[in-house]
Amino acid sequence: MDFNDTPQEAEFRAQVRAWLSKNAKPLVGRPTVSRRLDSTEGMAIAKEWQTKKADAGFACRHFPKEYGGQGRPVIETVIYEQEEEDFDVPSGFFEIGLGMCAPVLVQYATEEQKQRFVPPMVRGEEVWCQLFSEPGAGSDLAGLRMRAEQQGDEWVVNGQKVWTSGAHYSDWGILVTRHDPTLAKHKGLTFFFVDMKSPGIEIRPIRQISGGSNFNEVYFTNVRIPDAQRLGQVGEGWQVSIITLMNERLAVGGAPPPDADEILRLACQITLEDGQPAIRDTAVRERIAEWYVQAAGLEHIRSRTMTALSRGQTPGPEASITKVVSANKLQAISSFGTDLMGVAGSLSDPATTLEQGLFQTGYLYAPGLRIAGGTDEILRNVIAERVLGLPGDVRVDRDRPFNEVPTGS
Amino acid sequence: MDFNDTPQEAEFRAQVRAWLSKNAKPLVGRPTVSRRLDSTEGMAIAKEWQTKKADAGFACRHFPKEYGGQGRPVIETVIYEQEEEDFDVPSGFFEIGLGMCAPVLVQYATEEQKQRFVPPMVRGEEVWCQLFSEPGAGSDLAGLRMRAEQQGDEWVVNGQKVWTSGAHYSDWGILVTRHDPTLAKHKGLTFFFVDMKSPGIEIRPIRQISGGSNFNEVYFTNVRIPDAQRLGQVGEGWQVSIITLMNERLAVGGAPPPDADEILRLACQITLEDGQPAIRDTAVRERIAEWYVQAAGLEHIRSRTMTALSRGQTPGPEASITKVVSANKLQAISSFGTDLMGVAGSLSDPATTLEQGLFQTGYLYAPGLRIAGGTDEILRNVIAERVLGLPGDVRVDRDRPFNEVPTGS
Amino acid sequence: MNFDFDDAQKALKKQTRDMLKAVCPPEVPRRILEGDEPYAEEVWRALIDMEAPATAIPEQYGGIGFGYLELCVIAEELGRSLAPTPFSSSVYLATDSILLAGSEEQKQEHLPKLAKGESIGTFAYSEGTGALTADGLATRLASGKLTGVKNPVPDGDVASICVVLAASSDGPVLALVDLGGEGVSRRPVETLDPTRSHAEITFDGAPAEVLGAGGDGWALKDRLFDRAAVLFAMEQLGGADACLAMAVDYAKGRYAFGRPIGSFQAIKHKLADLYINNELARANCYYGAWALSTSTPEATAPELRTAAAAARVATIEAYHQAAKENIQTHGGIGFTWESDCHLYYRRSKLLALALGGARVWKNRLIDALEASTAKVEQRAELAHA
Amino acid sequence: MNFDFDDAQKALKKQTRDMLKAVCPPEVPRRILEGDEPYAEEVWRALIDMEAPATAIPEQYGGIGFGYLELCVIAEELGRSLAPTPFSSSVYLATDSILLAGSEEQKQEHLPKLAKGESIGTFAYSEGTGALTADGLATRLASGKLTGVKNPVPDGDVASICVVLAASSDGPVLALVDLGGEGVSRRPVETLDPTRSHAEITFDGAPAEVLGAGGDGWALKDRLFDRAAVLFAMEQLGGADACLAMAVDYAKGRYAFGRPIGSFQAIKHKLADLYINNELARANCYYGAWALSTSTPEATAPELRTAAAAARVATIEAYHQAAKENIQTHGGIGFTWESDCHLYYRRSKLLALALGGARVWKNRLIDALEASTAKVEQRAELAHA
Repeated sequence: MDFNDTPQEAEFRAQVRAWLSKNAKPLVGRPTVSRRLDSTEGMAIAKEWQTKKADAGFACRHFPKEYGGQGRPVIETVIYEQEEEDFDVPSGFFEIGLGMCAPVLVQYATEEQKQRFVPPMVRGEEVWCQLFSEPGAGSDLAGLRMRAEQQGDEWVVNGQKVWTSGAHYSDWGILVTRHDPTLAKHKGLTFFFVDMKSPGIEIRPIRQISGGSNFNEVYFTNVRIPDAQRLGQVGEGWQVSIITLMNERLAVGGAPPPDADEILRLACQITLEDGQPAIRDTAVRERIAEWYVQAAGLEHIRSRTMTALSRGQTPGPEASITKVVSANKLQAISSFGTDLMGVAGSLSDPATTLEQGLFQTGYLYAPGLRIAGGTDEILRNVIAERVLGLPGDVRVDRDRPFNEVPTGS
Repeated sequence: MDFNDTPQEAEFRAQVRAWLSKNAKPLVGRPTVSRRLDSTEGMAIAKEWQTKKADAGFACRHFPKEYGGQGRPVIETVIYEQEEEDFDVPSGFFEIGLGMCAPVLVQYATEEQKQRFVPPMVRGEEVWCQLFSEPGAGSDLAGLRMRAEQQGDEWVVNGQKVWTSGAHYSDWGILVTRHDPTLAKHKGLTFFFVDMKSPGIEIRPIRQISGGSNFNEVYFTNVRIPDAQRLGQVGEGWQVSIITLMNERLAVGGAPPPDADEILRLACQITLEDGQPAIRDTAVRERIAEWYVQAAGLEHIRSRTMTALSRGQTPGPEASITKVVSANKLQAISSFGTDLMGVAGSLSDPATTLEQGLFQTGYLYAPGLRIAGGTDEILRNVIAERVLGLPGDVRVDRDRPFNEVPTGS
Repeated sequence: MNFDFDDAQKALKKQTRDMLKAVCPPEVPRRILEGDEPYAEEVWRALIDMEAPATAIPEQYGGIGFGYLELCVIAEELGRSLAPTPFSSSVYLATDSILLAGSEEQKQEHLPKLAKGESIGTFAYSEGTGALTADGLATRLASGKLTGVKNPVPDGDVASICVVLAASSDGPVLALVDLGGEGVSRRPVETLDPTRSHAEITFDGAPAEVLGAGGDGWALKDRLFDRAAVLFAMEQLGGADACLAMAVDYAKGRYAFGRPIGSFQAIKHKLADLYINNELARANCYYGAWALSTSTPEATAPELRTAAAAARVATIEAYHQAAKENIQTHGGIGFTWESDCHLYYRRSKLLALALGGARVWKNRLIDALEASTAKVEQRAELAHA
Repeated sequence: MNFDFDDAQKALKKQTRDMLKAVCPPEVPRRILEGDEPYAEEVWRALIDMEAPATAIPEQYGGIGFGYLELCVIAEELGRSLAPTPFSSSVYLATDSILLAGSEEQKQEHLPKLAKGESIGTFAYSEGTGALTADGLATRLASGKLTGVKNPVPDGDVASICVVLAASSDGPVLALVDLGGEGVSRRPVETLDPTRSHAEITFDGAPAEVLGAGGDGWALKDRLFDRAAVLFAMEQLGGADACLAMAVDYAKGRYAFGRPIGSFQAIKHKLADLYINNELARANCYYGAWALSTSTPEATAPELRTAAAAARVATIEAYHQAAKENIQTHGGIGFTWESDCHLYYRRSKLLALALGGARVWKNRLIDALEASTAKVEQRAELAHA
């Protein structure tokens, strides 16, 4: 065992660090460069930074050269991202495009389309989003209803998508639709990419519990999409979506703070009824120990993923484990932190609350994290069926025409 | 609200107490009169006590007079049982007969049969057992395979039952069989009562983790049962079984100690690393508080059941709640108790272990309690479907001939 | 054995429930959440019209002289409806502290106004982050003047009178202050549950009188909190029930994979567990209600201290689980602002922290059990005999 | 980054696993459970034949000079197979304590015998129910004689030498005793896991020599336990994996309601949660193994203390959950004596209590984290800057 880079990795990491030190400020506390997805100013800064990265050859190094990458092993991309975390740079705008849209284009688009769309994405000149979920199709994505009807060499699309991150600032989006409701659920789907500025697309932000609006509802009314923008065959939409979701699973990472470090720090600052700091209270100590062990476990699991990547292997189910554990840990730690603060734990003004309201924010943010990008329940199914090989549930929706599947309405 | 008896109840309770004080010793610590179900000596003592109770009119007072009872409200039976708990008397031999077999006889047997069988049961002269579960039919009772074939006015029964408490000392048993495997699962069942001394019945005790053998395997080889001992119509076996199981649910009570009182007591006796009694340790205190709240909740739920009974109403799903909570609480408290004892918590000799090895015993006894008489999982289904009205699971075993239902073998 | 509310109490419960259904649908707490009103005037008015604040106040002080069981059934319904009113501050805390410790004059002066809702009262104890201790009180009462800062004070921005836990030369006391008077400044503060208003109150030599004969204010606070704990627990129970009902309805109507999600054991067993939590909480709450109903300002029932702590511990956990798993059951829609799920999630946390959180009540419960250790010891001897 | 065992270590793991599959199927621990043998002679012999006890002993002391990563993979397989042998006592505790603290002579005398299994060693610390403390030790070493009672001592009935944690005029020391010598009497004691033998050892003036230069025996014990914790955790990880594998197999093959029970979410999610626990435990164990492998008797790696505690906390929980839910997944058959489920359920408890239970290791973990508080503090300042 050896937690060090290989010589080549070490050398590359050094290059990255040198370049970052020259071009960015080290991160102190929270990022000062806005990461809010609804900030147009933040967007401008982010685009500039992404272009700079691309010019220096640090953007998507694992992409083929002809599509704006460097054709290098993915470990270099990971190393770059690790190093970037220590710097005060923007993020959160291009992940979906580069992580989910680009791969599906590379696999299914024409050579011409790849040349046209991937490089601008890598350079941050064009932003992409993903239009999959619908009000009636969340965990059960294949239950989607957005209708696509072919008219000549165009498709006319009607329906609603939801939970679309960044739809309002995206130039393009990937889209899965139902071209034939009389076919079986998974057989009647067709996949496209669409110009988000097309007539008939209306975007409404969704406000979350936490007050933020990272997601949108997207309404399609007679939106026309050229058949040339179809990815995969007509009826192949499910297979194309699955591949995209696989990439999402890899992308979905851990949770934001507070984590074990933050609750430990809080417990050192708070005095309990006995006049001692909370960290001297065994009930508090044992809870924190349990969270630390989970956090350390996830960190070491990341090291195992790194090991696989550095060997050119594809990682296993680590991402599913990480998401289930970290989202629930965030909710538990946030709630516990507010409890430790006593009656005043309900005070939510960051300006006057310990740790800048981190625990109160986490309390409101955690519920969404247990749901978005795969619910606890779906991820447990994934682990049980794909990793442990347990049999799937009984299906009543698979082998009949989609429009005859019970919907309750 | 009022936790006192009604005047009539109070008067009856006084009678009971007077009689018990005259005829039994108050309970001090654990019962000295053996409750082990495999002790023939214990059985003799138990029968004698049951007869004495019956002569005094305190056995099954809620049964009709003509069947050995007193035709009194069930609350009087409950009051008697409550009072009896404070005395050092035998128990554990007649519950199944009186709680499950007698009611089904009263509902389905001929008048002659009721006269013949119920009173001796009430007087403890004859002991009954219940033959339901099979190796392939536990949670899924209706999956049972024991075959009954009619020959003239007799039935010939072959197959195996399992988890039969007291089969080895029982005179009679109630039995559910499959008379036609080509009918749908729940339609091909027929219910009987059988003489446990019949030729072809072989009984083997099952040893549990805890070392005890409260259960038996019962093998039937060409056992002949007169058609006159059929309860309900041919094919009505499922309905008859359900009624019996309802009675079981009411009978299934809480768990044996250790409970909150015992772990609290243990925590007062053990000194931790800091030289303080464990009960001063906040981690210990919080755990015990949580168990106390569960225990108190169950106790108050019993009071609500009492209230219903005392009003002549039938209780709700309390028994299911009580079983799930108390079995899991027993497992958690037992495990925690051994942990509190430190490395020596593994020592299991009652003679030299704190609390006479109660926690070590509980640790080994608890797993069975979470399974026998309805697993955690089945009871949650019951609560979700019967109480909350949630829809049942998808069924693939219901609407096809039983012998075509997948079995994996 | 009659461990149940009587018919009149059940009728009162139904009346309160129907009234709140009509006057306080979820749109009302949402309006308060999103708007600037400190509380829902019309709901508070409706409670006054049904004489709810007067429930447990003796008739000679302008009350209607019902008992605490009646107040408990009202509390359960208030919790269920998320009613955004100063009821808990004014009734469970201010009114009850005056009933507990007030002098005859103080009772005569304040209780009738509190009973009619002409005056809103509250109780100020928290002094910001951290534990509250008898010798750690920074707010002081000296020669009739109160000085210090209390934060957060529930309904502190709208209350007219306030009972303040303060230090004094004789140790902790409960001091009664007119919040309209001099030396009092208040600043609304934002909490995780904006449907209930809170304030930071700064006392700068505010005129204040000791409540009643004074005496050990800390012990008084404990007795007050034991009584209030039952009433807060009843509100939490109502909230937990509302969450479970919401989750069950959704699980029956929402389809995925061609079947109601409530037919999946992942959801089904989750909801069964919430039901079990709620029933354990209900049993502890109703027992606490009984213990409270058999207590008087003069004499606390021996069962109250344990029962109140148990009720709080059970309902804090039950409401927390029900509120967060209700969101989870709703999936995507559950964490949107438009869904009502978060109204309960916010309230569950606010009520969990009130009067001190689970940690405090668990330790208080064990203290109470240790106090009755004699009993335990004795049993132990028996067991070993 | 190479957080993985190398090919040789993987080969050793497979070799050990195959050997134990052949020599130590479940019938073997069951035979020990039900019979009078203290341990499975043939399994112990097989381990000696593959030089397992010699794994981490330097060649100059008769070992084969592998590292602790090799010992860790062997430990994981021993845990998986429930091997009923004195391996953990003799290798993780006795051998390692001599390597840690023994004098050159003591190493020369004892390590070769331990390496070849000619001598079985153990370590005696527990003195019955309750916590072990530096100033609470009743067993005393005075002028070369040991007096006191240790109970339970794992393999105390079969070991030939024993390292004893004892009080002395210079404070706690580790004393080396020949259990075959005078002044030693032993009595086998029954534990929850009869597949591993234990004894109460009474020392009545038994000749004993201090291990090495002596010094702070309590600190030595802590260092020894940090190292042993990783190896015990590896055994627990192997056991937890075996339970999950058993449960998964059963859930695939057992049908109810016309379908495999593994297709019900109640079972499916239960097993997914066990898998998650095991993976978190594995990650912590392997990290602990690395930290142990980079430590020497002279210098402990800075990461070891935290890593060892984390590995123990994770595996105690993972094995406990896996063992008890494996029984639950098996249903009725699961709690019968004939099923192998209880062999793991018993072992999981025995190993959970060894070296002090979860409570002790959680507190030790926080102590270690507090020691590195400087780091945390610093981050805090940054976060507030």
